This record gives sequence, C-alpha cells and structure tokens, in this order.
Amino acid sequence: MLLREVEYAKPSSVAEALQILASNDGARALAGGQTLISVMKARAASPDALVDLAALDELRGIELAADGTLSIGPMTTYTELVDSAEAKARPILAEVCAQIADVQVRNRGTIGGNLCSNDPTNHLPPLMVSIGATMTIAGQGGERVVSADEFFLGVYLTAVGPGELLTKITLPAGKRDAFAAVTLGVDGTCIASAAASLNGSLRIALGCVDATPVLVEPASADEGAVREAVRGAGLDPPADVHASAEYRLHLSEVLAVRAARQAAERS
Amino acid sequence: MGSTTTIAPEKVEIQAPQTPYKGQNVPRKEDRRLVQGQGVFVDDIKRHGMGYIHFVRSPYAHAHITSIDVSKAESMKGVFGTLTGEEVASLTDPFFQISSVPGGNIKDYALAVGKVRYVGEAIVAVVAETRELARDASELVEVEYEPLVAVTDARHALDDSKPVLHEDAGGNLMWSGVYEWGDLDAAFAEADKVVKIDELHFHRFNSTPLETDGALVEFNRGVGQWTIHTNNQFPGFAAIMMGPAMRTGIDKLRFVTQDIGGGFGNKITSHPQLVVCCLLARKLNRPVQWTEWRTDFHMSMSHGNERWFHDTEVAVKSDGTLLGFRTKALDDAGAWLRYEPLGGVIWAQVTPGMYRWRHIRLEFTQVATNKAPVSPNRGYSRMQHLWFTERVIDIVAHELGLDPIEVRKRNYIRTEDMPYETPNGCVYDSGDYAQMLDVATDLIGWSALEEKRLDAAARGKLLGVGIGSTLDSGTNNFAQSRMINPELQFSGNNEVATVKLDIFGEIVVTLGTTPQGQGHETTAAQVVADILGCTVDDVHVRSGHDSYWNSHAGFSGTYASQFAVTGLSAVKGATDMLAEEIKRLGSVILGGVPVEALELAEGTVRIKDNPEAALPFMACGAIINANNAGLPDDLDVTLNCRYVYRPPFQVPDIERKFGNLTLTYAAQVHAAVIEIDPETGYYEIVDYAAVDDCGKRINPQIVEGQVMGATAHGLGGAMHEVFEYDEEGNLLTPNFYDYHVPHALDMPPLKTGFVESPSPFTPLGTKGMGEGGGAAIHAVCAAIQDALRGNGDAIVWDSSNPYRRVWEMLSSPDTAGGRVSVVDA
Amino acid sequence: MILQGERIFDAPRATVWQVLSNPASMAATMPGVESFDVHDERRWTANVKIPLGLGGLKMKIDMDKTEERELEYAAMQIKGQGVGAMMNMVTKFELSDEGAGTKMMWSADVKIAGPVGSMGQRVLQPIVNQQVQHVLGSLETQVQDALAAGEKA
Amino acid sequence: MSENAAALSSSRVITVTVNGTVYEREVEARKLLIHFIRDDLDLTGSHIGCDTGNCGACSVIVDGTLVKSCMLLAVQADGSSIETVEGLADGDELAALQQAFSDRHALQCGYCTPGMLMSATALLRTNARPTEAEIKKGLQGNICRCTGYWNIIEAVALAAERTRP
Repeated sequence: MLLREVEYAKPSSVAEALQILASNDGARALAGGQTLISVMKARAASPDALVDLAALDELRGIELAADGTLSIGPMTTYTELVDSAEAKARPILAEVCAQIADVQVRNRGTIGGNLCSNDPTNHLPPLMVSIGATMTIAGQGGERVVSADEFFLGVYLTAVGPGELLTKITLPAGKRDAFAAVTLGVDGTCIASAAASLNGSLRIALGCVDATPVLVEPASADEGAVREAVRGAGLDPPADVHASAEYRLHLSEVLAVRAARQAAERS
Repeated sequence: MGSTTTIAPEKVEIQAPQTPYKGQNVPRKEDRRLVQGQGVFVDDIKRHGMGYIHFVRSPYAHAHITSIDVSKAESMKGVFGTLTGEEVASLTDPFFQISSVPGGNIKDYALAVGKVRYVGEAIVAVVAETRELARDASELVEVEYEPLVAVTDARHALDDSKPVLHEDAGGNLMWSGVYEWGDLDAAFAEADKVVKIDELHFHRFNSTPLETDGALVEFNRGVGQWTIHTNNQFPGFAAIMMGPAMRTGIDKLRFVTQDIGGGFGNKITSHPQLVVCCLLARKLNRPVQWTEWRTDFHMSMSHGNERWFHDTEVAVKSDGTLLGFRTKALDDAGAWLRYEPLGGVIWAQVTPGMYRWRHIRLEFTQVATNKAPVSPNRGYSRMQHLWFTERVIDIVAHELGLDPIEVRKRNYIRTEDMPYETPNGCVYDSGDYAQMLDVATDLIGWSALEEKRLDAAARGKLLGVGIGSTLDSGTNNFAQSRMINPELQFSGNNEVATVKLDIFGEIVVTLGTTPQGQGHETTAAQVVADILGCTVDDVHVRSGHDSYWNSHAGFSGTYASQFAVTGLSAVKGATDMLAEEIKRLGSVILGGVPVEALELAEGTVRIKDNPEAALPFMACGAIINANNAGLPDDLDVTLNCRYVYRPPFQVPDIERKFGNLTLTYAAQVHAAVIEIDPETGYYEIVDYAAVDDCGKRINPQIVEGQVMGATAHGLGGAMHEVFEYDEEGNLLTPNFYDYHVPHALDMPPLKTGFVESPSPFTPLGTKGMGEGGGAAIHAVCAAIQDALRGNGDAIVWDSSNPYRRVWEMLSSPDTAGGRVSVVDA
Repeated sequence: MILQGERIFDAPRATVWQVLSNPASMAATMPGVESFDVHDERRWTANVKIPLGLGGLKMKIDMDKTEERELEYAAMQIKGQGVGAMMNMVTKFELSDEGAGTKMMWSADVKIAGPVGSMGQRVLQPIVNQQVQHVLGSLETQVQDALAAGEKA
Repeated sequence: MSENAAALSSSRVITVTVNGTVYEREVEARKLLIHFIRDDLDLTGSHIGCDTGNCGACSVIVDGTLVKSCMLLAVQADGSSIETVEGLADGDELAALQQAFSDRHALQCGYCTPGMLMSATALLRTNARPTEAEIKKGLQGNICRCTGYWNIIEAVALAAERTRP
C-alpha cells in the first residue's frame, strides 16, 4: 500500500509511449501492473514515472497465421489467452495461463508483463524458452527480434532496454508441449517448474532455479536422458523458505522428466 | 449424561425458527450489514482533521540505536509531528510485567528505547495528513544503528556466547517452572517400555486475521480522556496495561469497537501501539489514525508460541497403556513478554490431553529471542501441548507396533469417569471421546482404508491416515497466573450483560464482549428471546463494545473460548432479572395477580390461565420510563438489568500447581487422509472429518462454522503457514506472498460430525468453543507418519510439514525424521 | 547469504593487487555507480543505482578495508543504505600465483534487510549473484586496463 | 480522455462511475484504486487485507471485469464504471448471493465478504450454473480466514440455483 510519488502518462500510440520512455530515464512501462504495482507497494522498487500501455490497442490481440504461427500482443491478458480460439493452436498457452494465480490477476495480468518482469517464479518465461518463442522489441530507432533464449537477462531484467517496449511475442506452431510445477498450494507460486517442448528436438526450460530460465536439451524424452541433461546443467538453485537448493535441484529433475513425458505423450 | 450424535448433518433449507430458539440455526443478525459492506471496521472510521500514523520500523533484529533524527521528517509539508522512544520513555512508565523475575525485570515501552530487538520493531511514529505522506516522511527519519548478533534459535538462547536481549533481566531466561504430579519413579518402575524422544518442535505461526490491527484515537483535553476506536479484542487487558503506563485512570481510556475482522487471539496485544496513538493524539491535539498493514502485522504482531520438547520419556505398558511422561518444554517468547509468560501455565489446563496417565513432569523454560513477540493465537499454549501429547501417542504406537486408534481408545478418559479430575486438579466436565473417535473414523470410511491405500499405491501415491484428538478448554480461572507469579492478584473470571426494556418496548442487550465473527448478537438474542417469550427480531443486541455502556468487567472481551459460557450466562442472568421485573410490574398493573401466575409470551406479560389479560412489553417500558406516577413505593423495578456472571472457581494451590484452571472442556476428534507424491513430497488431503463436542449448541450452524474455520487454520498451520526466520533474524514469510494460507482450492473435502455432552457446570449446558485445539495439525502429522510407514519410517517431529520437509523425511529419514528409541524398563 | 568462488586473472599479482587496493578502481566496479568519494586509502563512499528492471535501487555504499596483507589478502566491510534496503557485506579476497597469472579466491557474506529483504530469497539470491558477477566482470576490466596502462608506461 | 493524457504528471482529474454515481476527483497518480474508493469516495465496504495482492478483500468489478483494486492505480480507472459491494442490493432487497451468504452462514467476521461477493457475482455472470470446482476456482483470489470456505462455496451454489433462469 502507499506507493512513493510517481508520475503517470497514458499515451495513445506506441510511438508516443516510446518517446516518453526514451526521454525519461526513470520511466517504466505499466502493463497489467500485477507485479509492478505490488513491488511498488513494498517500495522495493520505485520508478519515477509510469507509462500506462492500456490505451495501445496495437499491443493487444492474438493472430494465427496460416502456418500456425501465433503472434500475441504483449498487452493480451491471461484471461484473453485462456478464452482465445486462436491461442488454442498452441494449447499449452491456455493451460498454463489458467493456472496463474487467480481470476482477478488473470483478468489484469498480461503476457508481456509476465515476461518483462521475469520474476524467477513466473510461469511464462520458461514456457517461452521451451517453445522457442521470439520477442519483438521496439525502440525509437526501430524494431529488433530476440529469441526467448536471449530475452531474459536477470530478475526483473530483460533485453527490453531503457526506452524500449516489447511489442510482439511470436510462437511457432507446435502442440507437443507440457508444463509441470510444484506450487505453493493449488495454483500458487511456483516452487520449481519445468516446461518441455518436443516439436522437433526436445527443449526443456527450468524455472525458479536461477535468475533466468535454464534451457536443457536432452537427446531424447527418455527419463535417463532428461535426468542426465538436467544434472549436466550445473544448476545452483537459490534456497528459500519453501525449498532448499538441494530440494529445488531434485524437483527440477523430477519435473523435467514429467514435462518431457507429457510432451512426448501428446500428438 | 445423555449424549446425542449426529453424523455429518445434511444441509437443510433454513426453516423459520421456532421457539425455543436455543438449538436453532437462527440466521445471524450481523449478516445484513456485513453482506452490504455496511459494517464499521476500524479503518472505516474518519474524523475531521485526523492525522495518519506510520511507524518507522527496525530493519535489524538486534542493534543499539545510536541516534535518531526526525528533523527532516518533521519539516516535510503535510507532516503533523512525530513520537520517538525517548519521548515515550519520559511520558510513560514501562508496561506492567506479568512475569516474576527474571522476565519481570524487563522494561517494555510502546516504542523501542535505545535498542531494537526484532525486525519490524517500531522505533518512531510519524503523523501526516495523508497515509501516503506519513509513509514518505517515515523514510526521512534517520536512524543510526550498531548491529548486534541476533539470537534466533531458542535452543541456544541461554548459551554464554549469545548476547543478552534485556540487560535488566540479566540473561535471556524469562521464566521457568517445574510441574510435577503423581509418582514418576513408580510409573517408570511399573512400565514395560520407556519410549524416548529426543526432540519435538512446534513451529511459529498465527491465524493472520484478514483485518490487521488499527485504531482511531481522539483526546478530549477538557476532561483528559481518550476515546480509542479499535479492534483490540480484549479491552479489559489493554486498559490494565495502558492505564498505569500512561499514568492515568482506567476511565480515561474509553474503548469502542464495532465490527472486528477476525481476531483469533492475535488482536489482544496491541496496547503498545494504542499508547503511541494516545500520546500522539494528545501531543498533536488532533485525532490520529493507525492502520497496520499486512507486512507490519507479520513482522511484529502476535506470533503463536514456538515450543520445543526435549528429552521426553514415556512410561508405557506393552499393551499400550500409558502411565506417564516427563519432558522439558522450551518456549520461544520472541523479543517481549506482551502476554507471556502466561503460556507457561495455560498449557496445564490440558495437562494429560485426553488420556488417563496420572504421572507427569514438565519442566517449562521460556526464553527471549530476536523475533516478534508471541501472544495468544487460537488454541493458545494448549495447542502446543496437545500436539505434544498427540505426537507422543502416535510415536508410542509406531514404536510398539500398535494401532494408534487402539492406543487412543485404551487410554482415553472414559465417559463414565466424567467429571474427571486430572492429575493437576483440573476437572473435565463431560465428554465421550471414544464415541467421537468412532464417529470420525466412520466419516472417513475407516473400514475401507486398506483398499484405498492399495488404490493410492497403484497410482504411485502413499496414503496415510491420522487422528488428532484435542480439547478446547474454555473460561479461564485467572488465578492460574499466580503459578507464573505468586504476587499477581488475579483470580476467577467474569463477564457482564445488560438487558433493558426501553420506553417503546425495545429490548436492548449490551454485551461486554468484542466479537470478531462469532455471532454474539445472534446467539445472545436467541437466549433472550426464549426467556422473554418474544422473537429474536424483537431483541436488539448492540454491536461491539463501548466502555461507556458500563456493561463490562475486568475480564471482558472475546478470547479463550468462553462466550457460550461467560457471555451467554451473563445474558441469561440479566434476562432472568428483567423477566422477573416485568412480572412484578405486570403483577401490579394486572391487578395484583401473584407473580407465579404470570408468564411472558408473545411480547407480553400475561396471566397463564387467562392469556387475554396481557400487558404488552411496550406498555411495561412506557410505564417505568415515562408514566410512573402512582406506582407502589416498594416496586423496585428499573427494567434495566445488569448482571455479572462469575464462574465457580477457587484459587488453586499455587505451591503444588494444583487446582481447576478452566470451567469447560469442549473436545475435538479429527481424522485426515492424505496422499503423498513420494517423488516430490507434495501431498494432498483427500478426505477429512472433524467431530466436535461442545455441549449444548445454541446455534449449531455457528458452531459448525467455528469447527470448519478452526480446521482450516489447523490445515494451514500444518502445511504451509510458518513464521520462519533466517540466522540474522529476518522474517522470511513477511506477507501472504510467502506465508501461504489456505485458499478455496486448497480446502479438502470436509465432513463434520457432532456429539453433544452438556456441561454440568454451566447455566445453559454450553461449553466454550472455537479454538479447536489445532486438531488438524495433529491429524496431518499423524497421517504423514502413517504414509511414511515402510517408506523410510521417519518420525514426524515438527508440526510444520511443507512439501520440502516431507521430501526430506522420504529421502533421508534418519536425519530428517525425529530420533526416537525404546528401552525395556 | 554467502557467495564464494575463484577467478583467474591473466595478469601478475602486483597488477591485481594494485586494482584491489585502489579505492577509485574498486568503486568503479560497483553496479550502476553514479558517483564516488574517496576518503582515504581505506575508506570510500559510492552512490549507486543498482539496475533492477522495475526501477533502480538507489544506495549509498560505504566501504571500509578492515584487513590487508600486501599482495595476498584483503577484507572489506561494505555497508549500503538506501530507502527500502540495507545491505551489509563482508568480502574477502585472497591472491596467489597461478602460472603467469593470478588466482583470486573470493567470498562475500551478504545480508540484506528492509522491504527489499522481504521480497524473498529466490528473488534476492539471483539478484545478488548477478550483481557479484557484475563486480567480478568489472574487476577483470579494471585489471586489464591497469595492465594496459602499465604496458604503456 | 483528456488531451494531456500522454503528458507525465503526478496527479490528474479522473471521472469514474461507481454503482451508478459519477464522481470527478483529482487524485495523485500514486494512489491505489482501493484507497481512492475507501478514503476519497467514502465507500468503505471494500476492504484491505494484505499488501501484496493476495487476499482479494478489495475486489471490485471495473467495466465488467473482476479486479483487485489494490493492484490498480486510481488513474488507471479513469473513465470506467466500477461496481462495489455497496451496489449489489436493490434498495432493501438483498441480492441472491447476499441472501445465500447469510442463509448458508458463509461469513463470520464479514471482512472478506464484500470481496468474496464481488468475485461470486463476476463468476455467476459468466457461468450461471458453476460446478463446485468452478466455484472454488472462481473464489481462489479471495482469502477467508474464518469459514474454511465450504459454506461460501455452498452459498454460491445456492444463489446459482435460486436464480436459475
């Protein structure tokens, strides 16, 4: 409760938003706010200014291309993803979004906000890494496209630099995905998570074990191969009240096996 | 004694209540305002020109304060002023200490003075014209610290190498006492086996009421009186603490409450913050408001007592007959004794648990640590001890290869032995524990459990079942505080109710209690309506507490499972008086018919044999209040009756620590069925039964609501809720993000059942209830241990069992499980 | 939280030592350093804005070298104070020859308090790890710069 | 939308409709919607039970969407239509959910109740006959510390049954 003083603007175009972000060093984009506002309430982080993206319809919506590629506007909420007919093209998206927090948070929280906040417990960063999504980032100088592997840089830190915005998330076609997690209570915060994608080679991204999702690429979805790959990743997970480093390490392995198995069982 | 049983009552449509109202599911009178958002909770109250308080809190668990500079904060625009510990120390005296020495020597003020002793301790209060500005200004207060080593593990608090929290106490020992009853040597000589348990740990958590603490305080300079709008749940205690400290009379502290958003004991010890509010209201000459935010609450308020049990030895016969035990209880009080060390005796209300062992020795030691102060929490101090007795039963059964159900039945106190005097002189009033256990095991389909276990195994899950059988001792005899400190002059208990018949015939009930959701307005109205022969809608029960109503006594409040006894007995007493007065008035007005010939019915006093001859209550109220000329001189009737209920207590033998400590003993038997995923330690409760016996139930629906709520608290405590600190004394679960309480999806299927054993000691046959003894924690611990049978066979030694601990017990049972041994005696 | 590790510098011990014992170059290793003030050879103060994606965390950092053995060992006490966070860190460096280069064993005992401290270890620990990696990376740069400067001279 | 919406400012004038009443107020940009509703508009039915967006006591419906009003700035709600617990009853007539909450003893202290009712209201609007599992999922964002949830779940089911079209 009781945020520090902050300035606020609600631009009506991406260009306008970029201009404000670029000319105000301490400005941050405000998407759904379900992480940012919470952190500001604790006064743990306090941007000088918030640029509310709510009016930017260009950043909303889900498009399904003929080849199965999904383009998602970062301001699309979890609820919209869960309800979207187009998003069913990649079924895992709605499945995972439906497990995030609760109705109220899903109604406000956005896919872009989830990715850009990159809290290590978030569901979507490992999911995006496992399915090999790409992110389009716009700045005043133009656009660039970054793979999910390179997008996440640290806790609350991504490739979206000062003066930039995430403008699109692109998911290739594919259905053989799975997500496994041990959470703090049902639909709670992830204690450890693993997202697997077996559309071509197997990609497993582990959540909650480092500042960014850790990608492992086992030779196959066989339990032995998956375990070996996770063990070979040199994980050094953080310890907290919910899990020791050892327990997280163990969970990562178990969840990777489960996610890989579920992905392999899908057609 | 007649007991009736209802198993898992089917929900039925609420029917129009019939008289008698007692025993009916009368819809709650409170609901109409609460479902419309029209309740008045403390943060809803506003006053013109009020200032908002924000506390500067310590980031260190243990540090000297070398300097405090409030000048920048005070010069900020919109800031009304500040209050520092130094000012508090000059304006007030330290709070009265319940403890004998050494704990009794500590000096406790409303703000930290010279030193901080836990993360989140309040150091300075800042007042500004908005909440936001107050917080902004609090960031401008400059405090310099000299950090000290923190004491965070009670087991090492008394080590010479550890720093001392309170120099005045000369060490970290706050209180200790030895309790021994029976003949331990004889019991261990008679035993076939001695089961030894090195260590058991009951963790720190609390009930986290959804509304946190708060107050709005006004100072009337002319008469020197403060009006304290607050959600403190035990104003009588707050007044006793605050008056002497503030060097003022009790009547200068007017406490007002209305709706309180949950209490569970956690809202008893807000007196330090209330003192700060009072001092600031006077200093700044304006109303001041304080709302505690969630993180503040977690860091600083009312943690439940954390307790260790060391070197436990249990004397037992080969057939599982329990003879006695000895143990050493080590209680972690946190940084201050705000209600402590009462926990050092409260446990003794349930010394033997539900069992017949007669030889018991418990050495109790309470120490100070650099953590938030503990205070009562639903099941206060008995929950810890009952968890201990339940763990002992299940560990003994496990070690001797006996069925825990059989061990319980063999050792339960028998219904034919009720009322039963415990080894320490407490009297269990009534109950049939074995029958309750049967009801509980039936509800979870005990006979089919082995099939379910196989089914779970086929799905790769470990199924376990556990029982928790507990007591909810209600209505304290406050003389037990003398076992802590013989110099204290408290004993007995009391509660007040005033019932009047007003000028237009309104029946107005004033309670001394401070309900936080227990439905006192409704149950009180049921009792009154039955006596006065009117409807519950005719009875207006005032909401909340106001010391100006003069309907309270020293122990007034809502805590310690007692309303159904103290509150309703006071209501009954006052209403009986009023009924008698109405009849005496009726006797005069109806032409001198004898009082015995009159009855109260349909809102009238009337002649039994001639109901047509009736005087409406409205007429009675009007006559006495506004039309009284010509009434007989000797008609001593006011129609405004105040009654103080005083339970029948004696002062116990303090030397022997022997005597009756509580009036009633409600009982709970819970049964939990869980399934563990052995790969991850993740587990779910797949079936659950809660059976309760609280004697006569005035409003069964309200009783069942308390049972279900207490169960949810127990399940939360068993699985995820813990106030965990790191070695530096940082609280790792400072809000609901990491302190996970049960949400709707977390709640398992819940079946309820009842046994009704009326209390022979209370006017209505009721027993206090609501705390529930933490039965769910015991049941879950036992179920986990059962599930681990043949899978490492770890002994569950901690009351907190998040997934990580279950996994640790599965993966390294020797180190993660408790150490237990059995020796032949 | 205790972090430790070792790092090999492709530079002689004297150069590494020179960097470690130069307050100006050490201050420059702090993440998001905005300004610094050298009081004497043992004490300096830096104003930093640690980059967190959700908004920078401003801190005033005081460093005090508490112990040193020339070319071998240094211990520093670092205290950070910001709105919302207090940091206490004891960090130790131990140098030894590793071929032509230098091996540095380091450890840091970091304590964080205040609202930021309440964010949870699984968030904080990766943040601290990452900042420590930043310091070590900057140190590497400083050593290389010192080496280059030495060669030039 | 005012023409200077794109300019940074630390406060602005907003217009919201709450339970049918239009309010125009100047607010600081930092003010949370819940503080605005409670402190500025004096609608104290919506409550605050946490500071991390976990408890849902502040749940309100903004333009038809259930949100936690502590996870939203008041300025973000500019131009919107907000429903709070105070708007549920029709005069003296309780809404079906309110009546069912009382009938099923779905509240004790009543502190979580307004938020719980708003979540249940939003649920029944999109799903008139929810299953038990759907009700639990729909109430997952609201913490109750008194009841253990089951009576609330039953109350929502009862209200759904009573209002069956």
